[in-house]
Amino acid sequence: MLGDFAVLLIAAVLVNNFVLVQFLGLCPFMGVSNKLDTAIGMSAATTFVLTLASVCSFLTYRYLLEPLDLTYLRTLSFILVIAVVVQFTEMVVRKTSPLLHRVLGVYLPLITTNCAVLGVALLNINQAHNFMESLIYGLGAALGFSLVLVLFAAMRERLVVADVPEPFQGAAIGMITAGLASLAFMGFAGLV
Amino acid sequence: MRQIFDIHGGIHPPERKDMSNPGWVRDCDMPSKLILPVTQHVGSPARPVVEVGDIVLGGQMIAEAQGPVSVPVHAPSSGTVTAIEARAVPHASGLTDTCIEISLDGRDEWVGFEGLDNWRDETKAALLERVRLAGIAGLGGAGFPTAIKLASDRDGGIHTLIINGTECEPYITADDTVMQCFAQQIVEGAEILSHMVGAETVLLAVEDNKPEAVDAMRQAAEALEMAEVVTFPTKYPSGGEKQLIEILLNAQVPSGGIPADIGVLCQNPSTAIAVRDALIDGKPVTHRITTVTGRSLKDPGNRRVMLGTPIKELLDTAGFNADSADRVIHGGPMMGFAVTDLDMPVVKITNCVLAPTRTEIPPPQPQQACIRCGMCAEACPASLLPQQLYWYARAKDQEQLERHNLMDCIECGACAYVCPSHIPLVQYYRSAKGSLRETAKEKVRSDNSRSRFEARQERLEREAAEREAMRAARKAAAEARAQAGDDPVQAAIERAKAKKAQQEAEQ
Amino acid sequence: MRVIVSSLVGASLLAAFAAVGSGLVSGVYEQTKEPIAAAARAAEAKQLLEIFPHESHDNELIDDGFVVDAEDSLLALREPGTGYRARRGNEVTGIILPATARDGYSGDIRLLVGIGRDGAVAGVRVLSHRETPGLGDKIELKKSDWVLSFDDKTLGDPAAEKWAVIKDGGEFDAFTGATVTPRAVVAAVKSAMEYSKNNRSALFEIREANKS
Amino acid sequence: MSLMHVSSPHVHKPGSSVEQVMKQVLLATIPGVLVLTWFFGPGTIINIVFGSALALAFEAWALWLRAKDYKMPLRDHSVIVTATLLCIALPPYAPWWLIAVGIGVSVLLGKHVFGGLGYNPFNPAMVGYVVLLVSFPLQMSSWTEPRGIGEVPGIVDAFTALFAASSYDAVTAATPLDLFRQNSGMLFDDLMQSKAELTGPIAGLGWDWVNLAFLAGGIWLLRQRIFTWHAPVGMLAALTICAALGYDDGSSTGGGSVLFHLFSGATMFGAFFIITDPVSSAVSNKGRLIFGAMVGILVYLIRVHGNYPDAVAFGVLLLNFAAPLIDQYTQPTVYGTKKVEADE
Amino acid sequence: MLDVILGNPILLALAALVGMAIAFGALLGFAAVRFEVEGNPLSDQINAILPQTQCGQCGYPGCRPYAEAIADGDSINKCPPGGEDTIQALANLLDVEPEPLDVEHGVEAEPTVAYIREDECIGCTKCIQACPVDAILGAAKLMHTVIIDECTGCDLCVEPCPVDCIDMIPRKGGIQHWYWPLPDGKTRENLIATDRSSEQAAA
Amino acid sequence: MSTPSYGQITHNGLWKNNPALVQLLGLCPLLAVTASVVNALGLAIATLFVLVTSNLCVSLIRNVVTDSIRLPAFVLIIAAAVTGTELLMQAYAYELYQILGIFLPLITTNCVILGRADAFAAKNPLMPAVADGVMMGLGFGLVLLVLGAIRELLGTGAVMADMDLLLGPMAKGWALVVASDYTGLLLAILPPGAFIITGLLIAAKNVIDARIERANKAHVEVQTGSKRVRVTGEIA
Ligand SMILES: Cc1cc2nc3c(=O)[nH]c(=O)nc-3n(C[C@H](O)[C@H](O)[C@H](O)COP(=O)(O)O)c2cc1C
Ligand SMILES: Cc1cc2nc3c(=O)[nH]c(=O)nc-3n(C[C@H](O)[C@H](O)[C@H](O)COP(=O)(O)O)c2cc1C
Ligand SMILES: Cc1cc2nc3c(=O)[nH]c(=O)nc-3n(C[C@H](O)[C@H](O)[C@H](O)COP(=O)(O)O)c2cc1C
Ligand SMILES: Cc1cc2nc3c(=O)[nH]c(=O)nc-3n(C[C@H](O)[C@H](O)[C@H](O)CO)c2cc1C
Ligand code: SF4
Ligand code: SF4
Ligand code: SF4
Ligand code: SF4
Ligand code: FES
Repeated sequence: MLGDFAVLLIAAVLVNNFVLVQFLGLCPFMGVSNKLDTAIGMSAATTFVLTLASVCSFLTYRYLLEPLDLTYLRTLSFILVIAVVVQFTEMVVRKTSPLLHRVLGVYLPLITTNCAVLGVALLNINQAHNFMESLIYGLGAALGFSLVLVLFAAMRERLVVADVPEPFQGAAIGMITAGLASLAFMGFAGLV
Repeated sequence: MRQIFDIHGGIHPPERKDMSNPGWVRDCDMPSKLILPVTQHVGSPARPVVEVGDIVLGGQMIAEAQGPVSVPVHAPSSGTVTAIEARAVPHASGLTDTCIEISLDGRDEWVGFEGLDNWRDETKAALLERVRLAGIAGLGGAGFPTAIKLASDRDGGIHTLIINGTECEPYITADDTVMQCFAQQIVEGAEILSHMVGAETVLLAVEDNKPEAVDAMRQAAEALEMAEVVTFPTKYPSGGEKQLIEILLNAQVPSGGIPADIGVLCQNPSTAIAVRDALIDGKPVTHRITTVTGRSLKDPGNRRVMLGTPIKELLDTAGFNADSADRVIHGGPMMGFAVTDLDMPVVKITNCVLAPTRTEIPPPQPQQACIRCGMCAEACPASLLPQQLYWYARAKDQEQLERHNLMDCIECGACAYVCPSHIPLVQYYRSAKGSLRETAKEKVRSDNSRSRFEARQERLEREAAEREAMRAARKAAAEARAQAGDDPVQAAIERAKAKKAQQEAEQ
Repeated sequence: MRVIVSSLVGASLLAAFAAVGSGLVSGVYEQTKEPIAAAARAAEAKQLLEIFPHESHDNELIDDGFVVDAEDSLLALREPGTGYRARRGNEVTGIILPATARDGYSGDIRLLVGIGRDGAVAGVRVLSHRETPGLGDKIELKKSDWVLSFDDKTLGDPAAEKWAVIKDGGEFDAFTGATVTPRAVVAAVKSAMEYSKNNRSALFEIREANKS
Repeated sequence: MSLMHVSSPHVHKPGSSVEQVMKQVLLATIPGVLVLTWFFGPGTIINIVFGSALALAFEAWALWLRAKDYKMPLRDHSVIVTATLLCIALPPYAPWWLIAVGIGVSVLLGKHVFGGLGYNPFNPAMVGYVVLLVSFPLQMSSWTEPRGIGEVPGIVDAFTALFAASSYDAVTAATPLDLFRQNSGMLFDDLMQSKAELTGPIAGLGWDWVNLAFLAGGIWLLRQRIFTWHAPVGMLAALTICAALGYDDGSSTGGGSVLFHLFSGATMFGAFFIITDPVSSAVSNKGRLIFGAMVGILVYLIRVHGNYPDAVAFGVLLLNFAAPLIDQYTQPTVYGTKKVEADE
Repeated sequence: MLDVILGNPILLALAALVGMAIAFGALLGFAAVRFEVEGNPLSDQINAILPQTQCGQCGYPGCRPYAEAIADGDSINKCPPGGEDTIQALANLLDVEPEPLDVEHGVEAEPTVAYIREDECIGCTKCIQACPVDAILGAAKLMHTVIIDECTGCDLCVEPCPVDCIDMIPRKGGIQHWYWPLPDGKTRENLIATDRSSEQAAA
Repeated sequence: MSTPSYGQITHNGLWKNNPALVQLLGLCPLLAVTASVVNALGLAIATLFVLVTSNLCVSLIRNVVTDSIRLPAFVLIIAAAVTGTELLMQAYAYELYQILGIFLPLITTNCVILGRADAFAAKNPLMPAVADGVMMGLGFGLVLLVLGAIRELLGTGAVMADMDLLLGPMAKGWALVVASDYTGLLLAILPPGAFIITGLLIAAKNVIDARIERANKAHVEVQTGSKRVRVTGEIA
């Protein structure tokens, strides 16, 4: 049992990394990775929201949509749940940690539109996860996101001084770096 | 034998010390004029106390210390003050600074000195004052006012005095020479110094590549019981005081601290002699022993030089061939700076003037990108990561520079020496350190401005409120008078007061 | 007080949007319900129809499924799967069996194996696999027509020991540099054939009652 | 006389230059390349020559595009090291276009988009290698059989293989790691006996000698102080520990013996030539120890559980990605900071 | 009623989502009031970065107003006394891309201090009123002096002076303030080997 | 904020402020579904449709919503539009629907859409909002198509294979085989390839922009220091 959860977690963090393998959550990945500190803040926020959203949407699906036979409304209701969770988090963060709030700036509301969040909710349904699995999967997805975000941010701090050719400066070199990282993550294929 | 310890890193550049023939000193010819900068030390400039046209004697104070961290300047010979103006001074910047120019009369007349017969009977304060008045600033290269150093008393006091005869830089043999020729004076000076700070141990530290100096010091040290000569393997930069302390005592000066924090005082042999001369003979610092060396010279060697002698004249006495050199270095090849104007004078910190040929010290190679090979980190005596410091210096990332302890870099140049990419690393660090210091200063400044600005805003508001209150009061008084009641003025004032109090409360 | 007002305003506005949104969506849903169901069926039936084209039978393959449980080691299924029957009139003309090759280069290869009444392979299709793109993935019909080489093979022709890749002395081609994958698929198809032979009566002679 | 205004130090260690460092690395590959040639024929040497020429051309082109001086960087030999290391990792007798794509990717995508020498966060040779591996798995797994000099293809064959369209199919054979990876249900010892390719003294015919030769070259580099011991020792130690823990007396599902892991595939080559790439690895010694150890662990995990037969390249790229973060947390204790911490 | 809803899929969908929406809307409405924040503490952090020259070149009367404007989203490139360094620091704090200084607000210049030529000063006190940090000493009809350590170099006192006796002189300079510049690759000695163009320029 | 002209809107959407290449929004679908032209086209159409619908609706209601429920409300609108699109695609292009997988519902969270709703539609009248939706959608779709074409070509040596999935049987023969005997550069259609090729596209755009800028380097005179204010007010 515990072993299964571990496998699910490793699969979500490394083998099927949300960002580099599954292409989810790329916008914040590219947008909030210029500074290590910010990336760490964003990671924390996303981990919180992602795990919570994964569980909430599971509950909505299992106890509301399925019984009423309204599964076609899943996108609509998930996004509603997520938007509310995020908005609520945002308000709380703004009150309790203004710097984190300004630093995350546009990105806290954008966590709503971080497809990783809706993605994890939908994938939970697609893969027929139960409650615990949804929780673990959400957590794994978030940890995978956080891991690569933090690594990427540290790397971008280093790239700041690199003598990158003009046209590649900024987003382009970020994309290419992410590509090479994604190439490296292909090595995990088949691990679980 | 005392146990010695190793330091991290270090390098072994070719020494080339034989060239200047250690152990022999000659007097430098008397120059026609002297140029004496008012700042030859770390700290605030000395203030000239002579005027153009004044006639001065050797040993006469011509500029007085100004502020606590400062030392006076004395005339090294007799002559006339011919200018007090900005001249090129020995400084890495190559900039000019206030100097006093003295045209020598060649008679070399001196003021009389009054030594102390029994310095042991004096108070420490009196001794310190003498050291200060003698214009002594560290002669080992840093030029920090010695009196301040001797006065700084930390918890626990000073237990060990180290006389730093390491002289680990290539080429330089000034200290070697001083130790061979004036070993006895050094030990006397050490005795005085240890008396002043209350040290129980005196370590005379000499690198093992100076056997004659070791012998001379051993002999002289027999006169002082608490003194011991310690030798240790040659390696650059063992002579850095922090490194030396680790080698001798296996202790580290805390980051950002000074040796006194761990009960150690470190002085150059020449400084010790200067202290001795100041107390026993009453003589100020007016001359020093300087190594003049390099293949561009026909006759290199150690000279006893008057402070203020233009470097050009010093070089010329050693047979300088200007065509073969494309730089002249003040100090050693590792830490010295390139001289941009040969008219700049010899000062208290000038332990060496190096005039290499172009082939001897070739011009710097073009800089390549850092390949992060880590050789610099292997060489760094402070266990820093020079390649990261370099990276962040280029990025101007002050946060990371502080995190990577830039300020603990001693600018020894070991990293740049080994760097296969020929990166002028030390210049990056000096620049980054400069801007770090400046940022800190600006921070203080701007915090001050902010509070003053805000105080002023507050004051203006308060004044405006007061004016408003006054106006209201006058108006109320007028009204009251119009209504004609009893003692309307008093009532109006009461009302105004109440209003003002309320307004102040609101603020 | 402000809390209540704010809450009420929020609630009612959001509710209004939710009402409009869900109303519209369920309207569309009602309209597209049937086309979607049809499309989904068609998609599912497509692969089955590739194995047994329309002409060969008169039933709806997709409605004629039966459960194959995971016990049998020949099919090597990880969980119960669905097989299908093609029939003309009352006669079963062919079956489609699910099978899994567990010894592919990376992970399971899930197959559908169609077997005719005559005991010959009617067609093999790969449902899912994780073989290396560019090497093992040539078992997909989209990438190469290698899977068609099974067509019309029976357990006797080629002989049992020839049901192997050429490198192992059999008669099936392998891809250059990738022998493992075809080896696994050949073995899995062979096992499925054997399964079909062993259970021939149950698979091909079924009364109306057992259907579905 | 013009006086220079330069910062100290004024002297520089004689003979210390990037060019010198790179030359020594090239020299150190010689034993390994010779052993490869002994077992596989001149394919590798031809790859290296062809690859280096291409690499110089690509580098010059990239520098020209970027309006940089191209003389100095071409002379620093770093691109030849990249090409050599990539070509050693490629199967001998690879077709010319495979080498061209690999070198192009290494030099342009691995190195120059990031700014050239010293700025690339990923190991260029390994970028090239992995791109080839995922793009052309067929060509990349076509190693010839190690047969020993005399039986291997000759120079002419090698050139034919390079430029003729067909790859050198006739003699390709799975490498020991391939066979290990595909081992279905054989005990480890039986596996090691089962195929001619696997019956070398330690870990497969030829491969143990190849690894020993690279080990020798690596130790020479270590003695030349081109790098410190931390990364290689970290990697080999981690691999050893993992293999020892995972070894279950050679059952069919076990992880293979310690010696097998140490002396097969690219272990020694990776430990001494790849993970020691200064540019893309961690900077501090502590960091390099961690870097190496993590690569070792990943190599083991991917070899035993992953989809790819060998994993040095992936392990290195993954750790390249992690290196900047490792650097953030592995600063050495600076002079004078130890005491202070102890006090607090 | 319930039957009708349960029986009609469209109504059911409506009801379900509206129910959720009501609950969530209420929650958010509640939170909006409960977690309301006044002011923006971030402006303090921004203000700490601004140089406090109080010169008004940014278009705001002083540094704090500009700090507040930045916290509200104004662009970060309007402070000439701070120059590139301040922009960089702000960009770091706010994690935005640094932009070049907006020259419409002025250009970065050496820091200066005011110097009153005392023999020309008529003691009109106008400069005292103009100084944002009270750095000028003096009383009516008496000669005024600038406290150099307090002067921010804003030059606000220059214009009001009726006799033009105030000069702005460089604050830094001399060996006390000097430090090595970063090697820039421009001089031959610090040539960056990989720069073709600069080598040609030097040649 | 004044309403921009249609020319500006077009230039913004297609080039200057291109959602994919400049704003770096909507990256997930951009990278995930562009392994072939047909997938790219399918997603491009779906996104365009949703973008226009949502901009339209948001612009309509822009004066009604309060701040606290602004985001949930917008998101609801978008989600409704997406679900509608999803259902339609399911009904009429089922196979493509299956290929696009969860990236179809994920259009909901495509940051471009919410981004435009929030940044433009919520502040502008109906027609400009719709125009913005069209142009942003086209700009996004264009990048999708270019990326799809490049990746398909590099990866397989052909473009526009399987167009029938979207456009029906008539598109069956549209596949354009450029190099028949081609060992596909598989990297191009794998995840890393998506990142790298997008990076190269962005770089290419930068090169073009730099060219354009150099070409019309019209010198605008700016008056330095013209925006200064007095800090200490009027001097008496
Ligand atoms: C800015 C500065 C402040 C110093 N303050 C003190 C001090 O307060 N007390 C003291 O004994 N030495 C002080 N020193 C002197 C150092 O301890 C040291 O002896 C001097 O810098 C020369 O050493 P070096 O040549 O190794 O740099 C100071 C030096 C500097 C540069
Ligand atoms: C790298 C380095 C090497 C040094 N070498 C010597 C040396 O050989 N002899 C010496 O007296 N001071 C040397 N110093 C200066 C000492 O650290 C220290 O400042 C000096 O011994 C203090 O003595 P003073 O105040 O009498 O000059 C060196 C400093 C550094 C940073
Ligand atoms: C990265 C990589 C992926 C591979 N993928 C497969 C695969 O999917 N299917 C397969 O049969 N062989 C695959 N192989 C090849 C096997 O490792 C082995 O070399 C091959 O099956 C030996 O077959 P041969 O006898 O045809 O040369 C792959 C090899 C490598 C290096
Ligand atoms: C010890 C050592 C190992 C190296 N290993 C590699 C390597 O694995 N891959 C590579 O492309 N370059 C390698 N290089 C060469 C060089 O560092 C490389 O070209 C740079 O990464 C390019 O910026 C190595 C150089 C040295 C000194
Ligand atoms: S020695 Fe030079 S090239 Fe090597 S890491 Fe240090 S700075 Fe970089
Ligand atoms: S100059 Fe600084 S960084 Fe370089 S070796 Fe010396 S102490 Fe270390
Ligand atoms: S421009 Fe002047 S007033 Fe404005 S922030 Fe900068 S220093 Fe302060
Ligand atoms: S003295 Fe003049 S320049 Fe200095 S702060 Fe006051 S007003 Fe500004
Ligand atoms: S599209 Fe996925 S996070 Fe923006």
